[in-house]
Amino acid sequence: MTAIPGTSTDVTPAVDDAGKIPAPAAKRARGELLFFSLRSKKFVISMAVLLFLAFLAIFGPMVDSTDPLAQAGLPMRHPTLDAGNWFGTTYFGDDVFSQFVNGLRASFFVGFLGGGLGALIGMFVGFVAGYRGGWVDEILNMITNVFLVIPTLAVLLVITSYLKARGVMFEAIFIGITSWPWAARAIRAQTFSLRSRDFIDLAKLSGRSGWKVIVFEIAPNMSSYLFLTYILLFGGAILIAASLDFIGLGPTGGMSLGLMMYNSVTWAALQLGIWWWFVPPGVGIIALVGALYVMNVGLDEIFNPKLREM
Amino acid sequence: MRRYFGRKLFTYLLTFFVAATIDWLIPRFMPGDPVAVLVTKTGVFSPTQAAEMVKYYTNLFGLNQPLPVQYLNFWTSLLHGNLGLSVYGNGTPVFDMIMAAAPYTLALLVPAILLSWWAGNSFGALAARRKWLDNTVLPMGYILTATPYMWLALVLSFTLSFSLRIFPLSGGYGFNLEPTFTWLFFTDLVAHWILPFLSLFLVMFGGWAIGMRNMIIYELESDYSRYLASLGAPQGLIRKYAFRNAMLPQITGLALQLGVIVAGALVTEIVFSYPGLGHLVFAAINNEDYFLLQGIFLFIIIGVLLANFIVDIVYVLVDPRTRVAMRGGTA
Amino acid sequence: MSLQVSDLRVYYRTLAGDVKALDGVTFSIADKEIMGLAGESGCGKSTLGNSLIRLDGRMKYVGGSVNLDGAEVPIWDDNDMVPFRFREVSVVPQYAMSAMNPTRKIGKMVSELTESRGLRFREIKEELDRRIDLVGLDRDVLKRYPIELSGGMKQRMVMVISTLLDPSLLIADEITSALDVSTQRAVAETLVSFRDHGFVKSMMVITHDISILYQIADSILIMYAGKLAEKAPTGTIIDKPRHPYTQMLVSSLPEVGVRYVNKKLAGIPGSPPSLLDPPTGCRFRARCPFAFSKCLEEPPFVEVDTDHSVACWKVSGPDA
Amino acid sequence: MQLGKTKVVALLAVAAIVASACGGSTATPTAAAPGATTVTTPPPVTATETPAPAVNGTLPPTDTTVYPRAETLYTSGKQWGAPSTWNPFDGNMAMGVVGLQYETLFLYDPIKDAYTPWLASGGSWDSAKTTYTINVRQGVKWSDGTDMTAADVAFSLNIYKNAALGSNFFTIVDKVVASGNNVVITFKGTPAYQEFASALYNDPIVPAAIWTAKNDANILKFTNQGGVGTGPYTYKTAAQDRMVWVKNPSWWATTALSLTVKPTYIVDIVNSSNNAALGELLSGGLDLDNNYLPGIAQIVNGGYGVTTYFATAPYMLGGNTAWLVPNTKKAPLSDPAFRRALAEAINPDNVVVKDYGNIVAKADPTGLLPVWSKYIDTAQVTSLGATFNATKAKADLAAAGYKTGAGGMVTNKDGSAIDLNLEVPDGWSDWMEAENLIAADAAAAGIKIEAKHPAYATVVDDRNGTATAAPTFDLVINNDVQIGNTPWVYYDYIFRQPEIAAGAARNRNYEQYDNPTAWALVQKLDQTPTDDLAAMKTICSQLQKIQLTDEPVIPLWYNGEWSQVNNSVWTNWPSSTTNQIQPATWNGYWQMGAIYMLTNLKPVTHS
Repeated sequence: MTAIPGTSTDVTPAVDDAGKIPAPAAKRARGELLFFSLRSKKFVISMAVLLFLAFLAIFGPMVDSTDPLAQAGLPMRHPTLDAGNWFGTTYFGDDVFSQFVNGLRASFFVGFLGGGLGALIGMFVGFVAGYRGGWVDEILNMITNVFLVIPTLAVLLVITSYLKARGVMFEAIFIGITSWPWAARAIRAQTFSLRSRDFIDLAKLSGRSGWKVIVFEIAPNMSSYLFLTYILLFGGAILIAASLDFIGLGPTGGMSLGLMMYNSVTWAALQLGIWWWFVPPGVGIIALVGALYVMNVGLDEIFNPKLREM
Repeated sequence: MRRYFGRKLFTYLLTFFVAATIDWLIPRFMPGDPVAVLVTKTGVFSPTQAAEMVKYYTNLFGLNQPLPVQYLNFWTSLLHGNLGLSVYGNGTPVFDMIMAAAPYTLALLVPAILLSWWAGNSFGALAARRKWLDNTVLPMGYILTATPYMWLALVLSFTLSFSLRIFPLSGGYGFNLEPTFTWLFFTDLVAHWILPFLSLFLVMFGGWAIGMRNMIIYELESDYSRYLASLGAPQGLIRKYAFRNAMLPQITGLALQLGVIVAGALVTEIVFSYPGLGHLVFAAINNEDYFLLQGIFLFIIIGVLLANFIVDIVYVLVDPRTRVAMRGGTA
Repeated sequence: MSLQVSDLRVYYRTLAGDVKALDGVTFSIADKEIMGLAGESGCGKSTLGNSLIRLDGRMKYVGGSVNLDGAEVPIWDDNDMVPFRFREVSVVPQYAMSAMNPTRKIGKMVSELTESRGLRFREIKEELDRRIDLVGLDRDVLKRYPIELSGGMKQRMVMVISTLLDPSLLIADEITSALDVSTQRAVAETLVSFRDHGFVKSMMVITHDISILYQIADSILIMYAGKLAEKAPTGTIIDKPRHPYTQMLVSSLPEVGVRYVNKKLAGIPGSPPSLLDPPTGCRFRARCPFAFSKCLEEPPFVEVDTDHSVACWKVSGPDA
Repeated sequence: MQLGKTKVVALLAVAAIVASACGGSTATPTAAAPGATTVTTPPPVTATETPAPAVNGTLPPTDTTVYPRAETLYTSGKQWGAPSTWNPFDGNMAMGVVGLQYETLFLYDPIKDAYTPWLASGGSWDSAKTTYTINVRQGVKWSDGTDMTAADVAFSLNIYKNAALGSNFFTIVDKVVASGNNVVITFKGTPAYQEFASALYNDPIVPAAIWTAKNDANILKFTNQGGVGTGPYTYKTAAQDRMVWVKNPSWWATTALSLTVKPTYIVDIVNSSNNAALGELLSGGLDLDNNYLPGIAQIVNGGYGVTTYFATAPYMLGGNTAWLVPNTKKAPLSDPAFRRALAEAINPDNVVVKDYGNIVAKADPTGLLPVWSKYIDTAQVTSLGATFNATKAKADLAAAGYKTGAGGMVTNKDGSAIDLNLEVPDGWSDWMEAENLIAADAAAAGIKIEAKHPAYATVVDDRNGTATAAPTFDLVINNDVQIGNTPWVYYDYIFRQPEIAAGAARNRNYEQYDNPTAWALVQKLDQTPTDDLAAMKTICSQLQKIQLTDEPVIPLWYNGEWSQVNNSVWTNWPSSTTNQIQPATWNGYWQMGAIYMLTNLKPVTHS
């Protein structure tokens, strides 16, 4: 994961003045969002991919209940439609398909939880820093910087070496608490620009507490932005997880796409011609994360009429 | 101006201090006695010999002093560029090991980051609002950013190196060569460099391209663009402005992404067993060499901090608003 | 006749369908005339202003013609419009505060703009400086970034830029809404002085602040729900408006005071109809106290007096 | 113009590596001189037309910076980290320091169980078998041209008096004295024949002239880069990822034994990831790989030109025995009956087949390596040896008073649940797989074993305990005893008494098995002359009886002496059929005959 598509630290959600539709605008606006969503190619396609993968992740393990880590056939079996091993088997004869669907499930989980946690922390820090400003801002910035520069790997190493076993849950939480800095910065910038708007001033004048203002005035006004941020953290978390798994810091036991990749490499799947062990995890991650990124942009265009192509 | 950088510098130093301290804690916090690991690794001695080796290594690594002392030693020796001794390199100064590896990593990272940033941004700007590019090439960008570094790296090495034999499989330079200032050696070096570089470049390129594409669309819709348009200014000028302004968040983005990019370089090196820091980190992890890890991470911390600082300066140079703000203009 | 607009129709494309923001508008502006254009927000006044210089992505030209100094203005064709923009028709946008590229020195931006329109910056620099003096700015604003200017200064700078090529028609869109009273006055007076100096031949001042128009406009055009309601010399509109909507609008204004017409009007209950599928007949019908059967037919915009046109059966109708 | 800028940066960066690589590498300064650069790129292999130089004594160009493929042997497997010391007394010495550079008095061939005089021309016990006389070979030269003398040999053995080396050579030896061309060694009490015999082919002989100065407390700090030895190779260069040896043109054995090592250069590559190593091996970038690589069985049969010692299963020689090591200080593992049942519960064939794909062999119940098979009392094994039999395991447990609890799982006699942890270092992929299979087998017999893989350091801690705390592990897998001249090594490892220093220094008897009789027998074995095979066998048989009944450690499989070779550049590799030689580059293997691998190699001639 590199530059995060469409995250700007200084673009404020565009306000669309010209051609405002009068009358029951609110309802119509909602209707319009839905309408646009269905009309946005980016959104529809990415949504389709995500739903498909989610479907696999949820029902796959139910349908094919073979233990991903148990011999389920001859070793290094080619993909065949008969006799279960649709995606073939690994070096040890474990069923690749069940590894894939279980791994997919784990990846979704990591993204969902890790991304969510990251978003929460990022929002908290971002809001407080951006709204309060002053020394609070300074300190929070410092903390953010520390988190930005510390090789999180180091911290992970220390923690993992204490845990006799670590699960996907642990990985997700860890990623959550280390992946928020950029989000915090972006949200801080947004909050900053919103802080000076009239309606915020009004809210302040009406004597609402800082929290109330943040929760009821600021957050709703950048809800779309926050959602996009979450999507990006979601995708990012999945990629980070893959990297951790790859250097052997992933979950011990259990399955994940990254772990699949890691195993297929330690057992030299490619050199031994077991490509069907190596390819699915990669393609799975690309499809999942790619779809998320595309959706991010699609939604951006939906939320923000100016960006729509007409 | 000076006040601004003064404050930045201060926060950076503070950040460094905190980060370094956390970093120092690594080996001390680790369960497991590194010496025991080393002795066990050394193979079967006679019992008496094992006892000797334990003594030998324990004071070699200075682990026999109380923690506060060790902490002070850490800083003092740090100032002398001494990062302690490596368990994995049984007793080789960590500093030397890092210095041997760092150039490879830098040679991967610096060009990969700068080139991908430049190419990605230019391309993204080009694609924005140009339907055919937007619909043909940009999707590639999404696929690329969504690709795990090591996966792309593995695909490249398997196809181009293992199957087609176009590029060497692994290593920093041919195992049949000794480093010399010769054309032969130089080309060999590049041949080994190209694939790791490519796998980093491609993934990042996609990211920047998409980032820029989305940024610039915001800019093209902004008020100043509209104003120029209504005064009949040609697209060229409008795009020029938009590009320049869309660049700014991308610069920030670069700073924010550095950590992740470094991580990417690490796994890529592992795939090509490219003798850079990533390879070293991997070895250090597998050998529980926390002194080495500590050193490498410290190196990375410093690198990232420096890069951030540079980005800050660049940002000030390209974004007049910050300059004005510093001059205390109305803002 | 400087500007002649006849039966201009411009719609907004939305997914819900076309919003008839400008539904057959006919009027004209004489040389030297400053015409005010007022109405609730969403009545189409901004649309009218924009369509005269640049239709943005979602505006759709449906019909009608625009004629400036005897020349047809091809507002439907973005490229053919280019020669007119800036030189013939120019605009001071409502977003004047953010109209200038934040990362360019103002002077640099102006020069790049003018050069891009095939002019030598050096040749107009002198004039530019004169006008900067005129609006009471410091000449070295050109060496500054927009962020370094106050709201009023930006506003004035934009006005100078927009009128630099002495356009025949200047559209001033909500230019005062963002300013405080005193600055408003200054800005308004500047507009007049521009006309008097002949920087612009005629002017269309779009605002919902009638009191401003009262100071500077020669005539005022009232729009309602995408159609014209009434046009007359300023005095007439203020003192003896004929259209019920105008009357309510004006009466709801103390001599000086409440400026924001678009804020919920005390006087006028209800809200304007949706322009997606506007009702037939008079669009004010629903809110009009005097509405009667005839109002089911569309009232024509007819001259009921010299330079005074109204679209209301009560006024122009047989039983008037 | 930005491109321009970045291009420049790129170039600078590359230049940086060249510079650092040159600076960083320990190439002889002359090597970096632009003078020595009129060399063509190595492959395609043409150099074989000129037979490997040193045969006719011509010096290999010492300033070469490009090694012709046809004259170079690429190996990998010993080096886990950058080569960092060339001190033959440091256990972490670089690949080949002892064997290629420094040599030993004798070679020992475990396959034939025979000693070959090497730096010694001979050696003999006196009639009373109390003093041993080494006849030092004459005409051996150090690579600096000086002669190797009896004084050097005496010095090299006396160096073990240096406490820093912590050797126990002088706990068994009394005096080492040079007289004429001989070195005479006298012992304290009954000589520990077995132990001494291994010293004869393991202790390196170094030049006194150079080492006298180094023989102090800091002897291990001396890295001895490019040192002076007697061996067939000398130091060429080393870098972070490689160790390069170049042929010593004046090697004594060429004249004395008419032996010539064929490769002019040996480049030992530091171990990298499986896929990189396998890739290099398959593509001929690596001639000999001494790592565990997956899928070897099918690669050997896959027509890649890759071969192993045996053409068929188990493909590899047995290199060491992998045991399941129980913590005999913790119940229920403290109960021999339980340990035995455990031994019966596990089916090593699962590991052999499923995990290793038949490249290892199931271990003999005694755990003695094939090279020691003659010491195995087969009759006794058949009568006492535990063999896989889950039902019998269950029965034995019941008989021993263990109850069956929830889910058919065996509980302690007091009915409390049994839940054993089996620890294997995280990332040791083949063992982690084995661990799972073992746990599964045990479960089938009702014994609950949880497969854990914490960090290596944690495993070491749990296994060794600390100076203060006792070891906390339940079960670990271990394979520390390599093949050697005597089963005494094997039994000393298992039965060592008294328990030596806990914590980091513990490196034997991890199971903490406490059996004085066994220990007495081990010492008796040590003091049995190496030629008294009958006596050795009897003692071994008694020790085996203890092993088979008490199962202090549970032998599972023979970890392979991993060795796979590519025949595209060099052929006539060690194999079970043609030349039975140890095919490994690990420490200790050169002097176990692996050196002959280099003299027997044949370059492939492309014509």
